[in-house]
Amino acid sequence: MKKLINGTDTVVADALRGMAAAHPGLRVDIENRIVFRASGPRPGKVGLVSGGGSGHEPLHGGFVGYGMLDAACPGEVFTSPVPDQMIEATKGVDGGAGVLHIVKNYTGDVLNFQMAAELCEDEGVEVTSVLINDDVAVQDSLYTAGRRGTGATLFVEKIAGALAESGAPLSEVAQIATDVNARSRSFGVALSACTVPAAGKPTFELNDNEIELGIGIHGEPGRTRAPHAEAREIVRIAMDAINDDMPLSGETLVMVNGMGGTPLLEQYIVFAEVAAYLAEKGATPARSLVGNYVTSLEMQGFSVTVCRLTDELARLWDAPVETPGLRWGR
Amino acid sequence: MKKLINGTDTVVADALRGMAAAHPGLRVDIENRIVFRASGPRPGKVGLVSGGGSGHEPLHGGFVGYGMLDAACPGEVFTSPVPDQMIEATKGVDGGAGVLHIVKNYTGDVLNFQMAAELCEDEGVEVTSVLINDDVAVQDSLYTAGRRGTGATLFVEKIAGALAESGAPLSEVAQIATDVNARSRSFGVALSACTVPAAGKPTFELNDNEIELGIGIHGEPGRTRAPHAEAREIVRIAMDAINDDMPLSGETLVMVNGMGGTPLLEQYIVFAEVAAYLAEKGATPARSLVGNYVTSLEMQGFSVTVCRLTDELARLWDAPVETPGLRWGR
Amino acid sequence: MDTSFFAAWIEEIATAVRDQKDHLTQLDAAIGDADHGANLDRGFAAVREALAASPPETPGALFVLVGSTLIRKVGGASGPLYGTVFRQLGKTLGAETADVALGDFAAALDAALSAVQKLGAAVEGDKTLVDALAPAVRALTEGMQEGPEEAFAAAARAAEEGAQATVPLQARKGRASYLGPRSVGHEDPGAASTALMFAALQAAGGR
Amino acid sequence: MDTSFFAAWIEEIATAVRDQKDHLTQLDAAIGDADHGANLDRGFAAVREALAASPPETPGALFVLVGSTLIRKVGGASGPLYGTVFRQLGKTLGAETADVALGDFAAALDAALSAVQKLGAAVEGDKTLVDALAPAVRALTEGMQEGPEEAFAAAARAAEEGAQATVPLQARKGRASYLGPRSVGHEDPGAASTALMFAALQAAGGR
Ligand SMILES: Nc1ncnc2c1ncn2[C@@H]1O[C@H](COP(=O)(O)OP(=O)(O)O)[C@@H](O)[C@H]1O
Ligand SMILES: Nc1ncnc2c1ncn2[C@@H]1O[C@H](COP(=O)(O)OP(=O)(O)O)[C@@H](O)[C@H]1O
Ligand SMILES: [Mg+2]
Ligand SMILES: [Mg+2]
Ligand SMILES: [Mg+2]
Ligand SMILES: [Mg+2]
Repeated sequence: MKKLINGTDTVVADALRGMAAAHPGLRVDIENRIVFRASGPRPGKVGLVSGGGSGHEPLHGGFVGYGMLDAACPGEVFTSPVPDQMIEATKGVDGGAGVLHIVKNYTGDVLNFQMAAELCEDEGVEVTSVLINDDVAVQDSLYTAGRRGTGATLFVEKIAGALAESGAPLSEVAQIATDVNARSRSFGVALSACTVPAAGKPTFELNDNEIELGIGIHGEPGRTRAPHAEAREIVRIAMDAINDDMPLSGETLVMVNGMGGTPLLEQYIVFAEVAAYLAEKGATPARSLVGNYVTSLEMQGFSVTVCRLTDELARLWDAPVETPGLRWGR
Repeated sequence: MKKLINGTDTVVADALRGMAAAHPGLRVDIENRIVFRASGPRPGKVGLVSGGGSGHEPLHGGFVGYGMLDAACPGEVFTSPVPDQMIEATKGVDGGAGVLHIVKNYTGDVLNFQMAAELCEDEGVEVTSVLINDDVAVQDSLYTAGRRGTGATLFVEKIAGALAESGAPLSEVAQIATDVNARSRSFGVALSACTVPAAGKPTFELNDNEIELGIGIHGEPGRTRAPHAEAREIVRIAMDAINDDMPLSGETLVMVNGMGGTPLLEQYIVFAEVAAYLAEKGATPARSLVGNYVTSLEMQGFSVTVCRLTDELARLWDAPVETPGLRWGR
Repeated sequence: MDTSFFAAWIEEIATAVRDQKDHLTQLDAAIGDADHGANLDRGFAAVREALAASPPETPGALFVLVGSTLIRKVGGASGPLYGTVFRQLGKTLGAETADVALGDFAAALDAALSAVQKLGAAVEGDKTLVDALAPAVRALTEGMQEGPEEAFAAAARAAEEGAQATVPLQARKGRASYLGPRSVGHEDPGAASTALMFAALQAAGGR
Repeated sequence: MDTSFFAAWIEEIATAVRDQKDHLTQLDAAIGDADHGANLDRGFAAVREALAASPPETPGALFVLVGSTLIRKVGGASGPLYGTVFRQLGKTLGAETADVALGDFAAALDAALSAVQKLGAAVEGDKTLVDALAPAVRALTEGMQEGPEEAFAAAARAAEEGAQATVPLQARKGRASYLGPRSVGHEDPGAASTALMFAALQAAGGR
């Protein structure tokens, strides 16, 4: 394992020191592992808190700032944070209008956020949680833990964040978060595994001519292994999985997301194929992102996330945002 | 070699299709391989043209837009573009105030841009070229091709771009570009090699406990091979090399740049050490970037670039910019 | 069984987790996200510190502290789940009782099993730690009349068998369920760590 | 030597470049950026097309077209450098001459050498294509009196020896110079491709 770290125990704390030094717009509580907006809570604004394991950067800490999150709780690498962090974050961002927890659907995230929410309610902070589960690679049935939350998390954080910024009440902010999630689907592909620092070796081994289809964002193997193929074919597999689950049409918000080790050059090649696929279906990438947004350490691969837009969602997507990972309009 | 491509011959064209589909603010001439601003040249504004081999994304195409470049010419992977592209780009962005060529110091880039500039002058377009050579890993002497241009290219494109946007004449824009380059230094480190698609295998092999110090951005080996060490120690080697060449003090603009395969998590760890080093020297990272900006395909590693700021440079850095790779203020 | 007995158990667990950390992580790498060993090791290291900082007076207080510490320090799925197991154990035993009868311990373990099943909604056969915990609780309850040593040995055996029996199962809960049929053929890391906890109980009881 | 002779030479080069593409790229991987083979192959494929599209009437026109095409299609350092070699060759021969005497060819090659040295500022010993080109031009000039076959063979030998002689050198020009002393022990890719071009000349002459 070759990583730019000082030791496997200090990975998250050291990275938070870096975030603190790089971003004056953030207040990073390194001790308690919380990334806040430096400006503090705004009275009357719904607070947005998210969090999850580290290793997905810029998610979530990189999306704290005007128009998106109010705080993020980073856990250990690929390990959901603990309730203490979430409670501290929730109390720290409460401007009196309640707090939305944006929770990716993983057993650990769900259980820890659930415990935190209960304790926050006990302390008089109103909390609503929204569960993100956009990954079509997982069957949503009684026989699984349900669909994972992946790329749609960013869409929800951006769009719900914009609505919260406008002063909307918690119920509306939660509703739009739920809507965005419901209108979004993702599918991920890995060309290589990644190595959790504390584990010291890759989570799986792939031959030179194999890829993993239907991966999540925790370095886990996918649903199936397949022969490596042209970008065009791989994209078709991913997009078919999405389209089968949610027929694509009209204006969409599309993200081609690098998993951490994929050159932007290749991500653009993937995006070209995604755009061609959408055109085939009579859909358009009316808004788009190409880059590393929801990563799995240094994994090579990509995920594609599509959200069927409405005028309101497009307007909220376009609204100003000022975070380390996403910025426009200010 | 496992890459998200359709074939080694179509890498650059396919990626340009993706850029065209993703960025309505760009006009991508796929046939001639030029990325323009969609808005076209602005009369009276100095045009900025850069270019170089592909594989360094978002450099340069991702820095085309308001406040930065007017056009970029991508060559084949790691191969400088040809004069035809540069001529076409130069004529296409000329608003009557002349055009600045921002050229990274590599024999290929220099020779091709030189031929292009001569032909442009023949056709009546005033061209000034500025050479970027910030890489302290290379001895600048009669016995080398001179220092390479790396991370400072982004600083030059941003700052000269901001000045050009304000309507400054070509001589001033060229002068500030020269100044920024003169005040900037870089050093790069690789943890792994990368694979040029057409070559099919990595440019070098590193053992599990080795790193390359003083690499450029073309997948080439560095000046020396060293044992892998803690991030803190590696950063010290890089920063010492910079500080020995240009003693650090005062306000600086700092970029910790991922080479393409390094997780942002690790880049922040590196940035934390860079900030600590600067503090030791009585310098501050008054402005900073952490992320993948000037990459070498999927190489693992980083480079650090430092520019000693003046008030004017800071002001121009802060000026609005709207490109796929760098955006703020609008 | 008094506080120091249970403290010795927890100490045995902490040691075993440290020893088996890489093994547990590798099990998790195969069908999860390669952190189970690191998670539990971080948790039990914190538990050790917490117990040393303010040694609890009763078994009930001890288990509540262990459980809360796991919840506060582990994260992931196993933090709340194992946290709940120990907290429920403590809550059922109560903060007052200084000496715990074997029957009361078995009943408290059963309550802990129910609590973790309520929280995680897993049933036996879902390929989770429940597959080791449930048979262990049953074996301990059944083996009670033969005394603690026998009962603990039976529980340890049952937990280990339960863990092994997860190998051919397809996961229906937790991260491994994402793999669908590919989860078959691997031991569940949480079941493995539960087995290790009952082996530690047997070791503590054999002293 | 007429246009078709030189067209055959260029064809030999294109074939040899295609065959040696990976080899040239691997030489470049060791001390450069792993694109020299791909660069030249792209260039000579374009040259083939250009020659087929509008076959030049004279050797001079042919070489100018070859050179311009390389400049327009190759990029990198080798594009302008080799482009200049062939363009200068063509310009020196002139657009009119239909049949080129060996002496005129040698003189034109010498002019091409000067042009590429002027452009790239490399001298012999800098570990560049000049280290193969310069001795080849000398050998060809010296071997002239023994006729083209002998002269070409001598040039090919000299170019190959020049290329081999780059192995122990430390690079002072081009990308390999960044490596400092680590460039020692590797053959320069540009020198290798120049050697291949003179081997192609010998082959064309031997037909
Ligand atoms: N719903 C559940 N009920 C009971 N146990 C579960 C459940 N989900 C997961 N587990 C257990 O948790 C273990 C994984 O723990 P760990 O790796 O620490 O957390 P994470 O899955 O969040 O990375 C699994 O092996 C399984 O035994
Ligand atoms: N200044 C120069 N003068 C002559 N030849 C040079 C010079 N610089 C580089 N070369 C030649 O160019 C070759 C590299 O060509 P190529 O790999 O195609 O271009 P690049 O270095 O731009 O990737 C070197 O091996 C060397 O022979
Ligand atoms: Mg985990
Ligand atoms: Mg090159
Ligand atoms: Mg796990
Ligand atoms: Mg090269």
